[in-house]
Amino acid sequence: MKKIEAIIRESQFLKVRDALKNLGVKHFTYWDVTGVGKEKQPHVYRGVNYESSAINRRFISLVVSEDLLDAAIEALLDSASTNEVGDGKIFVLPVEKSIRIRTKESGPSSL
Amino acid sequence: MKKIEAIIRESQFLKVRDALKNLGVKHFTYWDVTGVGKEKQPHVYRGVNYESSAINRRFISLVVSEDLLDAAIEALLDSASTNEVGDGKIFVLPVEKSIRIRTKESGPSSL
Amino acid sequence: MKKIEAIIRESQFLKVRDALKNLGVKHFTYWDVTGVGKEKQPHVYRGVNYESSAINRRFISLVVSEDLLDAAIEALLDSASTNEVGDGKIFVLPVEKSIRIRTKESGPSSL
Amino acid sequence: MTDALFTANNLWLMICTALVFIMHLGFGFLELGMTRQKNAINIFFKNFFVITMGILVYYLVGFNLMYPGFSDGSPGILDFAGFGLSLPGGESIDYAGGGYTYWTDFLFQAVFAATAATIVSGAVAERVKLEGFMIFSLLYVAIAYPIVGSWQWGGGWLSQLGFHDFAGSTLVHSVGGWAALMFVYFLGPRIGKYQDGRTNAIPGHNLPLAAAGVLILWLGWFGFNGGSVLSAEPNATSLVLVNTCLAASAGAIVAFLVAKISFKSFDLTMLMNGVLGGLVGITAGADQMSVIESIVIGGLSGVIVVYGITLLDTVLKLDDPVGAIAVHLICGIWGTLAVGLFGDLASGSQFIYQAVGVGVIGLFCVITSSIFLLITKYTVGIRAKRDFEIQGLDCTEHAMDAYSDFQTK
Amino acid sequence: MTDALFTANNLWLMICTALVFIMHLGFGFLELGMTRQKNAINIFFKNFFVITMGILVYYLVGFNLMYPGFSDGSPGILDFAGFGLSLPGGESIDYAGGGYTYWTDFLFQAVFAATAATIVSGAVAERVKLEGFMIFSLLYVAIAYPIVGSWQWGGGWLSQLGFHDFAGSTLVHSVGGWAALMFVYFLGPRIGKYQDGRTNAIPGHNLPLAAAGVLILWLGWFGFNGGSVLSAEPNATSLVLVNTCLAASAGAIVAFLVAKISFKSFDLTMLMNGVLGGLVGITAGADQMSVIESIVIGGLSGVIVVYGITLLDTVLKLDDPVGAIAVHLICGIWGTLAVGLFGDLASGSQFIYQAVGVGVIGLFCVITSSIFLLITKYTVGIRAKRDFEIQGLDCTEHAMDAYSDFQTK
Amino acid sequence: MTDALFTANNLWLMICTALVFIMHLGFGFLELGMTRQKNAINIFFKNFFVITMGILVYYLVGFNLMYPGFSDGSPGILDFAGFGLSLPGGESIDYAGGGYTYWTDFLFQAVFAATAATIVSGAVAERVKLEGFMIFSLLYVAIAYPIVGSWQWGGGWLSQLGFHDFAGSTLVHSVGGWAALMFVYFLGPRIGKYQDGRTNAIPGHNLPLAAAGVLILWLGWFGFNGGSVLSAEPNATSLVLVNTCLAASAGAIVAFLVAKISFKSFDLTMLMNGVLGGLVGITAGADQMSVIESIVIGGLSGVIVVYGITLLDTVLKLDDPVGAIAVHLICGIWGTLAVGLFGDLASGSQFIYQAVGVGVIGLFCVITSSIFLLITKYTVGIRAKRDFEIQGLDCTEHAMDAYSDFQTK
Ligand SMILES: Nc1ncnc2c1ncn2[C@@H]1O[C@H](COP(=O)(O)OP(=O)(O)O)[C@@H](O)[C@H]1O
Ligand SMILES: Nc1ncnc2c1ncn2[C@@H]1O[C@H](COP(=O)(O)OP(=O)(O)O)[C@@H](O)[C@H]1O
Ligand SMILES: Nc1ncnc2c1ncn2[C@@H]1O[C@H](COP(=O)(O)OP(=O)(O)O)[C@@H](O)[C@H]1O
Repeated sequence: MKKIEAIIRESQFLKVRDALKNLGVKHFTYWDVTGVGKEKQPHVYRGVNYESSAINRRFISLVVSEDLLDAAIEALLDSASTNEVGDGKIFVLPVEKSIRIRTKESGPSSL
Repeated sequence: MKKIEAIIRESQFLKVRDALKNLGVKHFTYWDVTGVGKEKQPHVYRGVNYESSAINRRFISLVVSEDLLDAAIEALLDSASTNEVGDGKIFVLPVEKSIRIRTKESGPSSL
Repeated sequence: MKKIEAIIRESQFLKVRDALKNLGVKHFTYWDVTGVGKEKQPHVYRGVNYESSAINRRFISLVVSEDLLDAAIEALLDSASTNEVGDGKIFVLPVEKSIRIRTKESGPSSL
Repeated sequence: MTDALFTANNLWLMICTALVFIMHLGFGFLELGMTRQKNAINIFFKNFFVITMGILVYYLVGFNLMYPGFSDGSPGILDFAGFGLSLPGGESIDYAGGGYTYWTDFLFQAVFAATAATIVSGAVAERVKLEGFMIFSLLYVAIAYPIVGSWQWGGGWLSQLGFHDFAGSTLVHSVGGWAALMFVYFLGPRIGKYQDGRTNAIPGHNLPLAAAGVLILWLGWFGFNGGSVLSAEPNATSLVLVNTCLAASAGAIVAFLVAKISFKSFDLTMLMNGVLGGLVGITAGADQMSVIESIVIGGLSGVIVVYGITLLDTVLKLDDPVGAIAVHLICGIWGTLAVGLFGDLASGSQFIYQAVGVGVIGLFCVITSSIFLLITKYTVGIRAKRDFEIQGLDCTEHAMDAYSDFQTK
Repeated sequence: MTDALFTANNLWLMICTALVFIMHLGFGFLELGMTRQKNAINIFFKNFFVITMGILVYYLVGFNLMYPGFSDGSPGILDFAGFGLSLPGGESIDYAGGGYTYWTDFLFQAVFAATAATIVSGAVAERVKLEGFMIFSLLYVAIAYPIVGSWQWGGGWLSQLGFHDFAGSTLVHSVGGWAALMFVYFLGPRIGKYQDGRTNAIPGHNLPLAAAGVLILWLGWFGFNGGSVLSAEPNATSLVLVNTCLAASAGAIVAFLVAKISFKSFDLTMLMNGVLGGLVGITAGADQMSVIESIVIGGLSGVIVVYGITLLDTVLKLDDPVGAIAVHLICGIWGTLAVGLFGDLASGSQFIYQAVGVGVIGLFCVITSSIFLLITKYTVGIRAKRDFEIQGLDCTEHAMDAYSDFQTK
Repeated sequence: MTDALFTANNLWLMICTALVFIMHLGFGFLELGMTRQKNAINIFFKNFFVITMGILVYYLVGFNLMYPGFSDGSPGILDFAGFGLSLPGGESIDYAGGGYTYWTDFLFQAVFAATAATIVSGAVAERVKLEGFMIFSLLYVAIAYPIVGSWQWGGGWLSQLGFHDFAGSTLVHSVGGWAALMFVYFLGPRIGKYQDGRTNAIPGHNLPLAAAGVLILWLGWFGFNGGSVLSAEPNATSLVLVNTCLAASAGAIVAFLVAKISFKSFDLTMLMNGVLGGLVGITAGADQMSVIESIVIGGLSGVIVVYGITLLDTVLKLDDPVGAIAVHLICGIWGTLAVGLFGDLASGSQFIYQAVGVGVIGLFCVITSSIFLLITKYTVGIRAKRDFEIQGLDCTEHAMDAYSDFQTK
């Protein structure tokens, strides 16, 4: 099992969700984060112009079985991209164990 | 050392916190996330009925030493469960290093 | 590649950000979390005094290449510390893969 | 009485009606801010229900139950002038000595009536079953509130006795407060409020809006007390406003100092309750007091409200999320008794009249509340399901989130 | 007419002006709360623009276009008394029979005018191009609103015909509502609102503030309807206020019951729209109705608004985030027609006058709106860029976040 | 003078008092919204303190220091009519020529006094030590504000000179603004505001509530300026309201256009400050100006406020989170001088009187503020501990969170 952490634009979220759904990924978790990166956003507040490199992003955390991994990454890459600076990143981390709380079953079937 | 990521119902949080406390786990971190999964919540807004599969969840991040791992998982499984769809998941990830910022000590004693 | 998870005080965030910047770390992601730990905060609400062990913290997630790891940890330890209980923790996790969504390039160059 | 004076008087009462109306926003904000986010929709739903149902029911039965026109020699306990409203006929200027018209009278009284029910709403928040609350508040506004009102403002036995309650420390605030007390007693505390003998704080989710609510309530009190002069007579109305504002200010300053000494922090919630306590406290005697007496009454209300809240919350373990019982019931009683101790009417016998009024009305409210609560409990029920309470009433009863899509940057 | 009565009358109108003014906060909160967070700055920017531009433009041309003083025998369709304002001279007490001064007249009318434009603002929220909205609303307040107004309140052909619209169910609310309808039609729905034939809900981000907005609007209606008596005459004003409040209450209760039955939940948004529907519905005839008729009109508005919103939203697929079209246009039409069905004027011929007014004004508004929209569309454009809409108008048009630094604890 | 006219006049003043009172909610929302979340409780605590303390202190000493009744031939600089209040006796209708009663006079003036202190509150937000702020504002309301007031409104030397300040561009707004300036100067900027010569923006956490605050302030100005006529005289009051609203509107439109040109974005905060600048600007001469002159004064205020904020913020490096100094001090000075340039009084000598007033009052305020600040600094201190400021004053001084349990969905 692998954990995919994808940091994406909020505005691409619906596309990403649908792409994952089409792939059969029915479970994932997300939250809103602030991303510091190359993309900058112009801001004005009471006459002070400033560029903020802190941009709203959505963080998707998704644990998948080995065999779904590549397809999931593919789907994410496609749906999250706008080809402009700031599209975000995907990281893959190893997962040692997964348990469904309700049934206590563990392993890939619990995903 | 292992990192436990538990995605639980907000309403079970106090039980979970107490269970961890009883176990001697004094440190952990949590935040609120949105979970997409099997549980659906009925919604009505201005006369439009819809089912949302995006449910409020609480994400617990907890790094424990190897020897506490099983007990911690046990405690989480017990306290987080309501036996209804939507109880959430527990994932275990490897951790290579842990450092306490204040004392700079690292390893299990820093947890 | 390694993932650094640092749980720090919000009030140290600007120092941490600048320390990372000086190191050449241009990308990271953060969000606000609640930390349960040794630090307690006194609270009063409508005449009820209580101590809350749930404290606002900032969670920094940062993926770095092997060679930057130690410098990044050093920078974090320095900038995040106030030497008082509650300074937080740093955890290091293995990362297997990293992909930049825009360019689809992967590996250390994508960080 | 000239047309012009009649016009000015009536105009004042209409404005006061608008000011009392907007108190419902004040109550709404206060309750909203001092409860948890998961019940925010429920809070406003209850508040909207109370003001709209209140006006309708007061139209249907309340007004004519409260102002039945007791005939001479009547004991002045219960009478009813029939359903609905109809212009009494004749020159309106004679209706109330040129103070206001029949319609103004009704509307001013109607927004008062709704206030009594709103007081209950705050105390039972976060766990009451919506249908149960609706039925109870309907019964209370339709029956209990106007009957008590008829005893005094309707010219009944209490007014004949010599009881004095200028703008309703007892007739509105305590009447609401008693119902709140009984309802809270029947309901029990919110899950998690009391554990192993410990009292947990359950902080509200939006204190800035709660604070805004208090300022709006204070604004409303310009109309609540100012309008209770029942004309725009310059000296009476303006003295009442001065007394009202000084009492509120004294309540605030004293409450925050008491709280600072007792709890070692600058407790905004206590300061806010001090304002409200001062306002409720001066309501019974705002027309009778000198300015200095108003400050004393308001200041003591500030003490009472701080200890009252603590007493209810931690000793009696009556869980009242917004402090409605301490503010409206306890300060209401204090303000009513104060009319026997301070001001132009102060005297031993007056104090007894005041105490009789407080006692009898209290008894009546406790009994009627209990009856209505039992009826409600054994029909639709009064307490939300445990699950609903834990998840929050917004998503379970209303299928709606108060702040969907709210994001932090 | 004594000085005192003149003073009291004028004073009432000034207060009513202030109350109508604060409706702009009500509209602002309502729109804010029922839209997404990413457009919150944009919402308030539009609202501030409308009220400030509205007053200035109404000063510059609107007032003299709406009250041109049609000469005898004029067809009463279009006339203009010149740019700007100047005191007509002579004793002011004669200006309007002692009801109010020239200046009060202007300001009261000016805040009304801005209201019509604000109605549009809510319907087009979250996707309209700011410059386009500004130009359209400027043209509409400067030209369309006052011309329609001149036909009735300015003494033009509609008033000569016998049309009755007390405080503007048609002249303000429908006029705003027609523009909202046309603008929404030209704009199209927000991205994501309709997908594959499905209607998606796009929940607002701050329903408590939306609810507060509704209470503030109701408060404003005390001035909107109360001031439309154009004097402080005690009976007329107070009856109008009673009718207004009863209609709002009935609208609320009926709307929430209808929604409960139809959608199986206690829908706060529908209850709120019921209040507003009742208020708009009674606006045309608040001076003509008995209290019971007001309740009926308000209650039916409650039914109409619930089904009206559903009809527009899911059948006609007109995306109106706040329900402005159902509330202001549909209930405005209903209220105007109701004057022919209920109350002192009810008669077949009156119903026809009402229908003629509704129809001709509707046609005029549809045509002028379309012209203004076409002008706007082909100059600055009316729809925000797709990217801007997705990211939110706050950061793209205003380079600002509404809640920077807001954190959850 | 009839009873009816007296009643109407007094009634107007009471309503204006209520409107000025609710400005404190406006100030509260504005400050809250333009500062960070971690200080939200502290903001409202300060605001509640100022209004309640202000009323009490004005009762205790302020009123009799401001209206001492200078005897004939007195230089009109300083006099005191004793502690507390007492009805002067005799027929009240004679008290102020039938304009209002003694009590109304007091309360109207008291809510004005509190306003001056609230202006300071915004400028020093997020870093002031609570106790220090309390002591300073107490001294300022008790001593500085009423002494300045006595020079003009109390019939002192400035009024004898011919200085004109209708509703307090200088006497209220600049007096508050000078104290704000000195306090900010003594305090220094918030941590992080200026770094390596750069000016950082510290965005507020709730701009929608800030915007609501501005609309509420505008509403309050109906009473602030309208009440300053000191009677309900129809023409004078209504012209004042028209001038007030036109100036606010012009300020808004000009400010947003200037900001759009200078900063290339539709800056809501500047538009809001334009409204406030226009209101402050017209306050000194709202009774003297024609409508067109009001628009000019308001519009220029819009220019002044935008550049004033930028000047203070980025050039002078005076950190004023809400822009209070630019709005109240700079526009206050501008408005006062404008009385010498525009309107019925305009003349060279009038301009000199205005300049003298501005100058002498400025000097007096700077000196007294400095003294009070030094006293405060070396007793309880004026600046919050560095740690407290970083963590936020809410959890350190108040042990409370403003939005506990606020969650994002
Ligand atoms: N090494 C990293 N660790 C953690 N988060 C990262 C890292 N690199 C990028 N991110 C996240 O991805 C977001 C997008 O990166 P950015 O450089 O703006 O775009 P691009 O990938 O197109 O160059 C950043 O805002 C940040 O949140
Ligand atoms: N593979 C996964 N990756 C990330 N989050 C997951 C995954 N599986 C489940 N979750 C989280 O757990 C929550 C509960 O899952 P759900 O299917 O609703 O319950 P159950 O486990 O009872 O079937 C989901 O809402 C989601 O947040
Ligand atoms: N084992 C852990 N797993 C997850 N989070 C932790 C862990 N240990 C500490 N934390 C986080 O670090 C924060 C600081 O810890 P605390 O004990 O208060 O400080 P100190 O490190 O100075 O003893 C905690 O509030 C918690 O959020």
